Amino acid sequence: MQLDVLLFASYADAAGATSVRVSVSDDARVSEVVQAVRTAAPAVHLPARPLVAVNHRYAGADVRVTPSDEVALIPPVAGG
Amino acid sequence: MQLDVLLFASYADAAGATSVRVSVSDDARVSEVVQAVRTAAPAVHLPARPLVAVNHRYAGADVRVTPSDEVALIPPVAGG
Amino acid sequence: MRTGLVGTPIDIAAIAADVASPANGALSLFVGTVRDTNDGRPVDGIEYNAYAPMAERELAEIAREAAAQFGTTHIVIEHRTGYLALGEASVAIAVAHPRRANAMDATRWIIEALKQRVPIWKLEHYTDGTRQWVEHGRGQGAGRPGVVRGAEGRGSSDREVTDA
Amino acid sequence: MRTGLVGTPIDIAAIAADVASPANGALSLFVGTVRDTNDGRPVDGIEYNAYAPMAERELAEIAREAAAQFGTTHIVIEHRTGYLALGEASVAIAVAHPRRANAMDATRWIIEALKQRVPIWKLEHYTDGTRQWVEHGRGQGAGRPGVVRGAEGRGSSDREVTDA
Repeated sequence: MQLDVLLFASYADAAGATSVRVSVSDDARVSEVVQAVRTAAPAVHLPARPLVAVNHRYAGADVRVTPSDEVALIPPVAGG
Repeated sequence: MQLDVLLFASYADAAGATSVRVSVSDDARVSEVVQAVRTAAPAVHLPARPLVAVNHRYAGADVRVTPSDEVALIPPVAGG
Repeated sequence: MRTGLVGTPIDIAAIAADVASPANGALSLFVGTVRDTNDGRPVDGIEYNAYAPMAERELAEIAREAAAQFGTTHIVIEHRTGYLALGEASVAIAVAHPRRANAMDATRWIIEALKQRVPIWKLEHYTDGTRQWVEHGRGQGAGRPGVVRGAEGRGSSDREVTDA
Repeated sequence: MRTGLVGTPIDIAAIAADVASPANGALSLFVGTVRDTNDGRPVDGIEYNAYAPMAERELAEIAREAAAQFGTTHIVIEHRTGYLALGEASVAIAVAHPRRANAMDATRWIIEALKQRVPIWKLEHYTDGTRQWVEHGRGQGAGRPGVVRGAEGRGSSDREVTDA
């Protein structure tokens, strides 16, 4: 399946885009999506275990994603 | 010497006055003033060791007072 | 720093503005307000009485001590006197600091010190027409009057029988 | 409870009024504002970016958790987005509670949780015309990106490199 993974802040600046399209297996887990983003957008220097949100919730590396899910890579937050 | 000791809140209500005049020795300490108030205003039920202020500062039982000092008995405070 | 007794309603926004500065990233405020019940008795309002010159002196001294301890002079403390209706602010404390932990610690330290040391008393007016002088930290009729509690209230979770 | 992102200046008095009630004697507020320096670099202003739907969800969730933990639903959290000038409020938290310790503890818990979890980022604009994304708790260029720090920030005295 294809997924548009959302990028924000420093990740978006590095990629020059607010999302990146990746191809992953139909039963992909978050970890596979992250790996695919590393390949598709090498300019984004992701940490070893980047924070990922699926449908607006933080999701662990083992969570499965579907084509209808909204997946986002979350740079270190700095609110407040 | 004679002193007018200031009373507040529940002490003033009990005494029916905002001060009480007492006679104490010329080199009186706070403790003697307190004892004199107990005698002069028995309706004021002072605790064993009431808080006393001399010239707007809390003063221990051994502090000496002079006729020009402002002496006050401080009921348990309840600000805030 | 600015501290004092006030006879008119406390303006929270004005107090916040007084301590704010671009050098500080954190602003902490505490406001005490008149509660509608005390120990289950319906309250109509509270009359705040102060030994004014001493209360002013203690408020200023508390601000000085907080400034030394927490490292900021951006401190305002206002305490209202007179008759207050339900919900009205009786006390407001504002502290600004570059670091949020210090701003919040200072605010808490100040309200605890104020409740321990500042000679202010409150006469609660109940809806049944009766009145009673309130003593902090005591159930009605209980307690040991005249004893100033431990000097450091920071971090305590004492239950308040009255307003806060 | 009311939480959310806002695009216009935060009104502290309005937020305080929103949580106030005669049932509560204590009102605690925390306001984060834009500082004029960061790590010694003069700052002109800060642009706040949010992953809006997730940030709104996290803010609401933090308020729910605080309500359960501290026993009050009188909670407001507002976070500003867009470009903020020096001294402007970026975040405001207000909690009202019958007991002051709970009001202050809840306020502190909320700001710590917000800084750890809510997907908001800030782009600092320096007076020399440069810009940089800020990461909390890190010196510039240092640190371990992407690691959410310990879940409980209460009582910590972490040094903030940026606003609070």
